[in-house]
Amino acid sequence: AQSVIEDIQARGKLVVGLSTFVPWAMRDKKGDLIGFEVDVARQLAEDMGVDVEFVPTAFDGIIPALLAKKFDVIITGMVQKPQRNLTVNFSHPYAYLTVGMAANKALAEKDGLETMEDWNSSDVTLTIKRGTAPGETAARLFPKAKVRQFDDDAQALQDVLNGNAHAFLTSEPKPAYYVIDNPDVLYHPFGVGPFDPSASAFAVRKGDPDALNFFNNWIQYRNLDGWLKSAHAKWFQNRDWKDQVE
Amino acid sequence: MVRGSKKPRFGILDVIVLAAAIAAVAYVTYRVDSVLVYTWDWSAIPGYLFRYDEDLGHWVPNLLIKGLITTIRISIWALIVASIMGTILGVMRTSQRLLPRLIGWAYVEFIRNIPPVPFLFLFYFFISSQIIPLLNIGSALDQASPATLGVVEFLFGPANLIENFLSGLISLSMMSAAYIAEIVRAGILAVPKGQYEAGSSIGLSKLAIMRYIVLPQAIQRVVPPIAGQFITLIKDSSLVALISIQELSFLAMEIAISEQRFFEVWLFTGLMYFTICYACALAFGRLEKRMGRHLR
Amino acid sequence: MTDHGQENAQRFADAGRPAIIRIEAVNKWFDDFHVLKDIDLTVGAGEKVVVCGPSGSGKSTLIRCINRLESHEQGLIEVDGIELTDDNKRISEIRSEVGMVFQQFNLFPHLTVLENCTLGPIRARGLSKTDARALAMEFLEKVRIPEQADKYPSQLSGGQQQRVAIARSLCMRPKIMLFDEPTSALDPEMINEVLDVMTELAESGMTMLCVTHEMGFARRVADTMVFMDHGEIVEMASPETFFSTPKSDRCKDFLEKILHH
Amino acid sequence: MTDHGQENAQRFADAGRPAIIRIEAVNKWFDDFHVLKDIDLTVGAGEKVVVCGPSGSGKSTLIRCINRLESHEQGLIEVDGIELTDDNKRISEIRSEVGMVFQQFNLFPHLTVLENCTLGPIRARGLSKTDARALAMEFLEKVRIPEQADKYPSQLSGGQQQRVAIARSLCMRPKIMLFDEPTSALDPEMINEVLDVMTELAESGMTMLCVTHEMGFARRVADTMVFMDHGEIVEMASPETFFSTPKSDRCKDFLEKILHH
Amino acid sequence: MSDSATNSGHPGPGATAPPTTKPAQLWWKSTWFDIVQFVALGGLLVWLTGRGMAAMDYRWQWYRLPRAFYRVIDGELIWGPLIDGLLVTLEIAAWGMVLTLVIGLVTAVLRLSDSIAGRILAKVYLETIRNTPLLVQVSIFYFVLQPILGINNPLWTGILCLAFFEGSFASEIIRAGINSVSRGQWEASATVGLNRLQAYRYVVLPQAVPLMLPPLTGILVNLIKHSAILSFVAVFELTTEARNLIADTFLSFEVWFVVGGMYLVMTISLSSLVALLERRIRARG
Ligand SMILES: Nc1ncnc2c1ncn2[C@@H]1O[C@H](COP(=O)(O)OP(=O)(O)OP(=O)(O)O)[C@@H](O)[C@H]1O
Ligand SMILES: Nc1ncnc2c1ncn2[C@@H]1O[C@H](COP(=O)(O)OP(=O)(O)OP(=O)(O)O)[C@@H](O)[C@H]1O
Ligand SMILES: [Mg+2]
Ligand SMILES: [Mg+2]
Repeated sequence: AQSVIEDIQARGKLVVGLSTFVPWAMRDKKGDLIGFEVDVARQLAEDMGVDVEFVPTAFDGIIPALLAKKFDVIITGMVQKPQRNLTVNFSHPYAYLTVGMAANKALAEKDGLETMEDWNSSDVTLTIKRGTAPGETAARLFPKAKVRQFDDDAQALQDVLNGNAHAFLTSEPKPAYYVIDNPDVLYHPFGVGPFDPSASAFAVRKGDPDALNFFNNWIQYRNLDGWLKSAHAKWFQNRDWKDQVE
Repeated sequence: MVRGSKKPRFGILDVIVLAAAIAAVAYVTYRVDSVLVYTWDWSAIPGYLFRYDEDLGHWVPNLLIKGLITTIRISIWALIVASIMGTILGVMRTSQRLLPRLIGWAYVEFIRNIPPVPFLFLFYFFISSQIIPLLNIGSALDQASPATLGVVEFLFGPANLIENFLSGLISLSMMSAAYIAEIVRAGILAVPKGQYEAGSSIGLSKLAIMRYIVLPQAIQRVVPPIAGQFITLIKDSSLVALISIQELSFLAMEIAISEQRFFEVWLFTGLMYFTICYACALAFGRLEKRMGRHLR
Repeated sequence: MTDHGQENAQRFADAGRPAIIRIEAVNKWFDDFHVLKDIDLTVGAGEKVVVCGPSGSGKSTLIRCINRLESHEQGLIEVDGIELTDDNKRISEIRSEVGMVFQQFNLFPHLTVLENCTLGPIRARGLSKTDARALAMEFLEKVRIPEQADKYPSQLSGGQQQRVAIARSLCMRPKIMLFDEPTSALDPEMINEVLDVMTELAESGMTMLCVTHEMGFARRVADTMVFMDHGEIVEMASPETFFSTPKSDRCKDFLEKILHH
Repeated sequence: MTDHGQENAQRFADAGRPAIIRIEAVNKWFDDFHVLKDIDLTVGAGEKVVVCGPSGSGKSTLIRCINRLESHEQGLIEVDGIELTDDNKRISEIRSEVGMVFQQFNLFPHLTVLENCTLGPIRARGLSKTDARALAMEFLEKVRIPEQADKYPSQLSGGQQQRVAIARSLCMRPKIMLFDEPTSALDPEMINEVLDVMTELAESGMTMLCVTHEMGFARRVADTMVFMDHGEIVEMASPETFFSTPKSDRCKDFLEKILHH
Repeated sequence: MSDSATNSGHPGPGATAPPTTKPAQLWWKSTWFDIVQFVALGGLLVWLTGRGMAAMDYRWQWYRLPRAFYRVIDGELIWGPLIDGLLVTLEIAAWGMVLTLVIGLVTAVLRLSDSIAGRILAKVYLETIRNTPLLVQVSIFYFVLQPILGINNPLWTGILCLAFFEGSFASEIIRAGINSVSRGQWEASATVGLNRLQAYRYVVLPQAVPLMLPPLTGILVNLIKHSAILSFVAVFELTTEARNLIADTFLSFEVWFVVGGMYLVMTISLSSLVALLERRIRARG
């Protein structure tokens, strides 16, 4: 079969599926898409010599759409996992995540949660964003705790702020930012972490080795020349982009 | 004593109801301040309605308004398509023959009993993704003149998502049509048998009886439930976000996530939905009154 | 019941009228319920027949068979020489020959009086709007309510509504008019205004088949009285004989009940 | 209209009966529509009053005011010495003194005939089931349908249904019975069976106030005829005077229309 | 029903069996031919869908699904997430229906009452609920009202929210049911001395309830369908479990189809159950 790489070139357009995930992909005040991933996809298209088209899609619809050939590739901070890899192919990683944790001060004090062992209890409730790496982390570090999955970090955070849950886990650097934003309510428990480095990769359909080879090598190429690193730094090392959004 | 025989008046029940309502409101306000850990900040919302475009030099609609327009656009289309489908199905369900009744019945039961998400997936990925590409809309639009393209975009939204739009539109219509079919069926059945008989005794054909006698009366009866269905349709149109259509609630969600202003965006979006839905309800209420002028 | 067939033919030969409705050995069932049993009845052009009988005896069913709102399963019904069968074309031919007035008026509530009257002529007869209007106004005058033409049925009294229903039927220029208890849904003071219109119509020579319990009207207008019970025609006679010397006990009984108060 | 008041008191002193219903200068409006205008009427214990008049004249409204299904806005209504006001307790006292039979029967379709009759006695009167049954059977016999006790209303003919409605009212042992056109929804052959029951009831000495257009019945049974038009009592007289020499033109007109056919 | 008077004891001369001369039905007008056509049409649709599946050249991995239902570890049966979710969904439906009926009944009675405040309150409630998306209501219930009211249980917040939503529709059904009992029934109740409560209890509701049952079934079906939206606030019902499963395995199609089927089984068995109940109630009257 013809590779999607040829389709892209014949069409002159790279179609990228993504869903909103701060700061990977989000909307600025003009309503345009910005973020790390958006930069990556733009650069990728430029290097291929084609235009790029973003198709923001609700997370639940994103995999079926890829499988039904509605997109060429998904670039949305998707973490490689073996179970997922059985369904789609992943490229080499283009970014790494670590998981951090922010907890509700009052609740932790009330329940006397101090050590890691204290947190591994069925009385503890943790929140995460559905389909992200922290899920695994929570399951590995605190197998006894209850985990609530939300569609988005903002909800997961609010649940903790409201005192419904003890702590939430998400990829760094967000936990740090949230603690800075809500110093009276939140804190970093037991001063460890970040945990569990994991890797984000492009997702493509199975059965297309050419595409996989192309994306892998593009990532390696842009890794070696340092472009990926600096793009990553722009979005993750500081929050200068904040006033583009708020 | 007898129901409905008296005008509303102020009684003991009012005192109880009022006291309960006031107490509830007071309690909630008190607790909002003391319990809810949230700093409200509405300042960003207006910018997402309209923004000043420096390049163009005038105000342009931003995401929320764009989303609203998409929502209204797809709702209106879906209502039109669903009404046509629903009317046909509703008439089929009152047919004398078994086959149309069976088809109508199976359709209605299937749609009403299956949750929307699996239906949308089934339809979009397996059925419409076969049929719609056959129409070759994509290539037709590539060659279209800018003027045609403008009209098409006004009617159906961005050209690159037109296939999605059509699929979303059809699935929404199909779901709504099942409910409309039931409404239409009830409306038709509510027209007394004597009307058919009177129609045929002045020599009208079956079709003419439907067209000039039964449907005009049935429509009058179905306006209120159809209004309810339309409102449901507007609200349920958020489903099509699953197939990449940028409607109101999807964009609101994106803003909420990007802005980290979860409640403000949602409350405001709720208000937007309320406004269009309620306006719609009022408009239909007017229509109903106008149509009902002469009927008892 | 072929007695009646002969009696009928007899009566009929006397009057020297050509038959316009011929009903011969008609049977009809609702599922297992035998609602019309071997009905024989011939109506001559211009004849006035009044049908009476207890509730459920099949009177309505009989006249509904005549313009094929119901279909019969056995026997023959011929209207103006056309036999009633399943053939759709013939049915609409028949329907345009036969007008029908119902107990519940069955006016179209969403149309004005005038529109009620012109709908048939325009849509079934293909008349122009102007012609249909002129026709309708003519008949509305005949039933004495031309001034109500632009009102809706709900704005009229029961008696007025029934008169509109009569005008609506007449607009189709039928040769035969069927009435199914046209006054029994009316307030007592309105009965006469409708009966008056019907009497006039009878005098104008229209063939009429009328189910009613208004015995005063029957006496005045009928050429023939028909008494039905349990799906059969039990008695058929001129009004004089019918009211003075009913033959069967069932008929006597019925007349007693109905004339007593 | 206070003429009637005097006339009334007069007529009444003659008969020497104690008043059981007193209606004085009653006015009632539906929104802006003046439906009862200065009504004066006194009914003695055991008296039979028949009310007639054109449709919409306020007959139903008047008798519905007497058991307070409608409330009047001006004037006085006293039933068995109890004045009708908004006081709920009194209303239920009144209701248990006054039985009412409706044009549309209003039987409870989900209950058998017997249950229809025992519901009130059991739930409102607190009778035991056995007593209520015995009572109900007694009155069902009186209206001559004891054998239908276990059927549902939908299985009965109209005449039978109306007789059940009468029995149901009687089971509350009322002092006064109100009838609102009890026969006008019936097939003609069934009218008499209901009128017969009502006649018997009248003969047993029950106070009755009856809206009806059955003039034969009125002639036989009524002590007093009342003619209403446009919310007023236009004429009040004994049946003899009323039918032979009606005073007002409106009443003459009405009688003509209604007696003609 | 009506044949007692007319059909009995009066055979009459023509009362033979129904006529044998009835024309035989044409085969293409017969019931079974309609059914055959119907089945053929259904088959066509299934085939079309199947073709769509094939055309996508997606590798179906149904064999990965059983684990979502159950696993056997050391001889012990452990229910998988989809079964857990199913149970929670059923729990939500059961409690939700009870609350929906209560809220619906109270609202309906308030709207039918003479009380001005009652009517206004009911109206405001109805309009607010009906004109905003359920999603918005769920978020407000969960993030705003839950902490305020101090309900520390997402499941119950979800149930409450759903009940308020469906209750608004139920109230209209109940109101319509009560209104469809003719005014004459109220008046007759009054004349046999029943008070308002007794009239409701013995006369009006027994007639109104059978009328309300079919549309109320629709509400219950919707309750089950709409409970899916609680996945938005992390209630562990069927859809949440399904979405989590999909997020882990990306088996979107397989999981959605199976879950869709599970909902279908739930809703259809429910409708049939109520239809049965309805028939029994009807049979009594
Ligand atoms: N569509 C139908 N299906 C089954 N039975 C019917 C149908 N229409 C009428 N019947 C029955 O046929 C019998 C005759 O009905 P029909 O209406 O002809 O009587 P009728 O003499 O007109 O009585 P009425 O004076 O009450 O109008 C009745 O017992 C009735 O219940
Ligand atoms: N609930 C109501 N609200 C407004 N108007 C009413 C109401 N009930 C009756 N009316 C009006 O009051 C007038 C008198 O009604 P009522 O029913 O007392 O007349 P009636 O003499 O009993 O007439 P009929 O012989 O038709 O029963 C009518 O014009 C009617 O339209
Ligand atoms: Mg009849
Ligand atoms: Mg009246």
